[in-house]
Amino acid sequence: MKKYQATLLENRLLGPEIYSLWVKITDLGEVKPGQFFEFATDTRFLRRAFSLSDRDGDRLRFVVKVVGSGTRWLAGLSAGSKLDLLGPLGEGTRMPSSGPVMLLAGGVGAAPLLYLARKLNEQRVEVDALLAAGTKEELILAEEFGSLCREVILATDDGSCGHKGYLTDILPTLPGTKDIQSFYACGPEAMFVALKRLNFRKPVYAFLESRMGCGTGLCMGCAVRGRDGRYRRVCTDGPVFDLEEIEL
Amino acid sequence: MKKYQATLLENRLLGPEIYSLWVKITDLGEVKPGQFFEFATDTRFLRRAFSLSDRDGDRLRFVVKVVGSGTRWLAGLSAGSKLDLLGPLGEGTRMPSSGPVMLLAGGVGAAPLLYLARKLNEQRVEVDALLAAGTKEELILAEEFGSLCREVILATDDGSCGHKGYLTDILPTLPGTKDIQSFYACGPEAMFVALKRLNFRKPVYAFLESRMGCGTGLCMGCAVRGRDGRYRRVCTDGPVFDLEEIEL
Amino acid sequence: MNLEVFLGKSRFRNPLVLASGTFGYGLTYTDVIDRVGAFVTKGITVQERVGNPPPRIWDTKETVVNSVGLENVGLKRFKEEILPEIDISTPLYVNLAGVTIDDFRILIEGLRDEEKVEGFELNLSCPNVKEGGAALGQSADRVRKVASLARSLTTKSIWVKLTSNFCDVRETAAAAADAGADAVVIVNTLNALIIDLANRKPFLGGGSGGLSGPAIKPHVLYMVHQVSKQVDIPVIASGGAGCGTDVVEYLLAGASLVQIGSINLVDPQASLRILKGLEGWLKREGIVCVSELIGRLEGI
Amino acid sequence: MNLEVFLGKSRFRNPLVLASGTFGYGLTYTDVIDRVGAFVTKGITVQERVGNPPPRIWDTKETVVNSVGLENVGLKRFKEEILPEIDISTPLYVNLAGVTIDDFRILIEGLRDEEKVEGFELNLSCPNVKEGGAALGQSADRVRKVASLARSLTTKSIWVKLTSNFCDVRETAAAAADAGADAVVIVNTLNALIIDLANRKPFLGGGSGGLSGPAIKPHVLYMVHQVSKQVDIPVIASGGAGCGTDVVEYLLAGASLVQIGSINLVDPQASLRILKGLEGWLKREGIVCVSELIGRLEGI
Ligand SMILES: Cc1cc2nc3c(=O)[nH]c(=O)nc-3n(C[C@H](O)[C@H](O)[C@H](O)COP(=O)(O)OP(=O)(O)OC[C@H]3O[C@@H](n4cnc5c(N)ncnc54)[C@H](O)[C@@H]3O)c2cc1C
Ligand SMILES: Cc1cc2nc3c(=O)[nH]c(=O)nc-3n(C[C@H](O)[C@H](O)[C@H](O)COP(=O)(O)OP(=O)(O)OC[C@H]3O[C@@H](n4cnc5c(N)ncnc54)[C@H](O)[C@@H]3O)c2cc1C
Ligand SMILES: Cc1cc2nc3c(=O)[nH]c(=O)nc-3n(C[C@H](O)[C@H](O)[C@H](O)COP(=O)(O)O)c2cc1C
Ligand SMILES: Cc1cc2nc3c(=O)[nH]c(=O)nc-3n(C[C@H](O)[C@H](O)[C@H](O)COP(=O)(O)O)c2cc1C
Ligand code: FES
Ligand code: FES
Repeated sequence: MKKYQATLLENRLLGPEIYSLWVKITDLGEVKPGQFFEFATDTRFLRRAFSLSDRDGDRLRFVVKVVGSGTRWLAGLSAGSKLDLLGPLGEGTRMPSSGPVMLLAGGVGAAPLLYLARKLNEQRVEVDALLAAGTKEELILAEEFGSLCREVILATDDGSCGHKGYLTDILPTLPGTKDIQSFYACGPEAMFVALKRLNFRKPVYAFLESRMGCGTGLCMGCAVRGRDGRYRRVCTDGPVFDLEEIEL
Repeated sequence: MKKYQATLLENRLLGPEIYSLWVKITDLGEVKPGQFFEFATDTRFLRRAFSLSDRDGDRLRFVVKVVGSGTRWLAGLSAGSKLDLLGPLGEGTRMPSSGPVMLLAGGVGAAPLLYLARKLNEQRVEVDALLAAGTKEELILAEEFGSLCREVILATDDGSCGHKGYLTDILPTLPGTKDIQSFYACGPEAMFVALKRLNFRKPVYAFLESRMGCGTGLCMGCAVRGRDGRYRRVCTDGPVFDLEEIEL
Repeated sequence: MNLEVFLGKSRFRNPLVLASGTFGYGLTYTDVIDRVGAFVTKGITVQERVGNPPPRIWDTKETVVNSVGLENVGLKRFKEEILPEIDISTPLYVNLAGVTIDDFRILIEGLRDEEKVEGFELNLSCPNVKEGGAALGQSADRVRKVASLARSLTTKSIWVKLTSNFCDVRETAAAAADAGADAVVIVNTLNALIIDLANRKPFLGGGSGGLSGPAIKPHVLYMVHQVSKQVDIPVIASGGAGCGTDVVEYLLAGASLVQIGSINLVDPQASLRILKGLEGWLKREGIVCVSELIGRLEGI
Repeated sequence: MNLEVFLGKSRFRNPLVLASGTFGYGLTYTDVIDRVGAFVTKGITVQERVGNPPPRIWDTKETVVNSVGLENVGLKRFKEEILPEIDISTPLYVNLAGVTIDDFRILIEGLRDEEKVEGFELNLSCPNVKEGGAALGQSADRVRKVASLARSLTTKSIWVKLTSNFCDVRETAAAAADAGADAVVIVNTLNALIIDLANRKPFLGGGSGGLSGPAIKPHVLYMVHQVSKQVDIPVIASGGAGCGTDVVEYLLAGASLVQIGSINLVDPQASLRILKGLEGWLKREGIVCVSELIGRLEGI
């Protein structure tokens, strides 16, 4: 973990209220999939967390969905702006020993999974992706996943693109899921709840979010309840958890 | 008084930490010299007050000296930015019935006097200006005064331009001040104190500043003590006062 | 949509109240005053007060600290010069700032027969010099005494504006209720000190000041909720309200009226914007009577 | 330049203290801990506590509201699992969070023989269920009892961390001083309520929370100044400090040490930046000993 002065290289609208930011950081070491950075904003005291979505040397990509004043501020920045970042934070996710694996993305949840897809690709682990979103416009990064995955399946709630229905409705109907060794999922809480109910025999790794204080393990602000009744810290114990381990 | 959405047309460095802002406001009525506008900023709860420095139809000029976070924020804005303004505020200054008058500017105090010079010019009242500042670089708006005044005398504390010395040292040495009917002064408090000591037989109108709350007469935040021991409100009783009337 | 709120026999056209010290004496911006539920004057003292030396104001992004020092014309001039000039259709509350209990007697006797005055807001936050610098409002006993005296002197509405500094405002509120006050106002500004480092002395001319503005809202919201559970008389909230939903939050937490203070300094028409925001929210939520919201916070 | 501060017999390499709950147990970022004057652990309770349900944090530009609910491993695991792992060169203070007076006895008896523990910070802000939800720290009597008990049980340093909610912190501070505490900490977070309007219920999982951050600094500065005039023992400030000059302001107002809290959440290395700022200021002002500043505010 270090503090970085980053430069915003590009800020582009990706979908409704969804922005793609490329920033430049020098002297950054290895980042694991699932790790995140904490961005200082002008509107809030605490930093805001964003997962690394892609990387090309010292160019890092983040995908930001506007949900409040911090994200609104980030969305409004133009190229050349300076950013104050802390990271990489979190344990990140364990990499699978063997494939194929499947990525399950709900909406902007696609963001951290893209970087995972790239890493899996580098390690020659076969990877499929099921990208779901409310509407066609909200389906993001499909092309990028396309270049990294064996197969990319699209789904929208309203059927405007790909299968029609929720991700967890489509998933059981897919033929190729039998040989999948593990699943990596990121999306809204409701998606995790439904995934849990599907009761896979294979591990499902959930990329969680939570309102964070520090992001560095100091404040116990980012609690998610474990099956044992104790809370885990999303920031340093996660943000990726075995879906079995946590209570939703 | 009205609330305006103004557009910043130009923001230009005028001197060390001094900026010239041209903004566009539509539907603005008459503004009297000495009147000011209250600018909302992103860094402070309360607005910041700036005197009108010049006007060309719906284009208004303000001169801003950076002294804290609000002025720093204003200085950093680029053309096209939107500004939230309240104004015009204050009584402004009484116009003289006859000239010649002399304007006494200390540093950024030149700002409101320029607009007064323009108005005097329109009313064909003869006007001289004595512009003083710390250094040559801090002497601002001399050219603009030149085009409106009978005579412009320059002075700097370090002698890097014009007379060397404080404004109040130069003033008594000037030959042409005998026929001046009234003086209009704007500058730091120390300048007013020294002016008072010079004890002119002619009225001196002082353009005052003070830390303001509302700028609209509601809060009694902007007090300046009168000779009678009671406080005046700089915002609605001023911001221009007869130097005789106030205690410094 | 019905924005009316009743406090006992008193009717307010909506729950917004212009807070003392942030809207002058009611002689300007009367178009705004005429649209809110009530207007409270700057604090009036027995004798005219010139107030504190400048600077009197300091701010950050979310706070204001003021040290006006109760500059006001005093009872006599208020009656003779100001009151006759006030021309508003909105209930007029006079904020009375007494240092001693007797001050309150003088102030109320001086104004109780004025038809224009709908009620009094007793400002119990002025330091009482006799009792060693503590404000009357810091002891439940003294609050009871002042409120009882006020009650015995007039049938006009009596609001008791309390302080949360160095005391238990739940106790002082209960004392005010006991004594027959019509409402308690929660709460006056928090004591605050700003330091001028270059000179190692207080920055504000008055030494210390009072903290207000959006940053204190969560704290005042908590106090309003606690006090409203504690006392049977209406609670009036004062602290950081700046938009329509802030008003809703205060109503849910138990307030019957919500004072609009510091935000008036940013825009004298802020109340109109807040009112619009409130109406918009009610409409979206399908709420017909604003008074239905009072105290309806769930799960706590 | 001498940044040392002495509180009685205890020496601190500089006046910065990492505040309870904002720097974990002292197992991480030890390079930062080793540069400040003292480190205070997260609050430890007798029994392990899982803490409040999320969300636990809310913020604005200048405030944080937290409702962690004292999640901690409890006395036994702290002693057996955490304490042996702590490896710092900085005085270690354990924040003790008791609900009853007896809790404090158990906590102190459990830890008083630990060499690694330099002292205790008694957190008197937990609501006492027996006495009807009031925290021990809200009554001077109860503060005196807890502090006296603590004093009788150990010769280690005892800091009493007080609350300003619904009480007179000058009185409770005086009681702590009377009872033999080594210092009082002014002050824990201000009670705060955040409302989730869509659901008309509290936003934070724990119901209410505690307000901290830069916005409360002027208020806490005032209290620190008042308390330091009132009591003879050292005062430790806690509230919104975020830069070197904030530390100087607190020292001038009468604090001997200054806790660094919420800002650690923004950057775990904030203390190092603050320290640098403090050193820079001292250098510019030509001040050789930081302790010279304590209580040197003029004109008030
Ligand atoms: C590890 C991690 C990784 C993340 N990665 C990404 C990513 O890659 N891309 C991305 O877009 N996001 C990501 N997030 C989420 C992102 O951090 C948040 O969206 C962001 O912090 C929101 O900040 P804000 O200031 O814009 O919104 P805030 O104003 O803080 O609001 C956030 C949400 O809380 C709700 N809320 C706030 N206050 C209240 C209240 N009083 N009552 C009810 N609800 C309230 C708001 O409605 C809103 O939905 C990640 C989060 C974590 C923890
Ligand atoms: C009627 C009127 C007209 C004006 N016209 C102009 C104009 O045309 N051009 C112009 O440049 N300015 C003008 N001003 C002044 C301008 O309003 C101020 O410079 C501005 O408000 C400063 O805002 P800020 O946020 O940048 O500074 P702030 O941060 O508010 O600081 C302002 C000053 O106060 C001091 N200060 C703040 N806090 C403390 C503290 N704790 N201890 C000690 N000192 C402190 C600062 O050092 C600084 O010098 C005018 C003022 C008035 C009242
Ligand atoms: C400039 C100013 C002057 C004030 N004067 C008074 C006053 O005379 N009497 C009083 O009872 N309260 C006074 N107050 C307190 C306000 O009425 C209000 O209770 C307080 O500011 C908290 O609300 P807010 O956060 O909405 O401003 C004053 C507040 C400010 C900002
Ligand atoms: C996330 C968080 C957790 C806290 N936990 C504790 C705690 O366990 N015990 C305690 O005495 N104070 C606790 N506090 C209070 C701080 O130690 C500090 O006194 C307070 O936040 C005010 O200082 P600040 O404004 O610098 O944060 C906590 C504060 C925060 C923000
Ligand atoms: S956000 Fe602070 S511990 Fe996770
Ligand atoms: S600034 Fe409020 S009365 Fe002048």
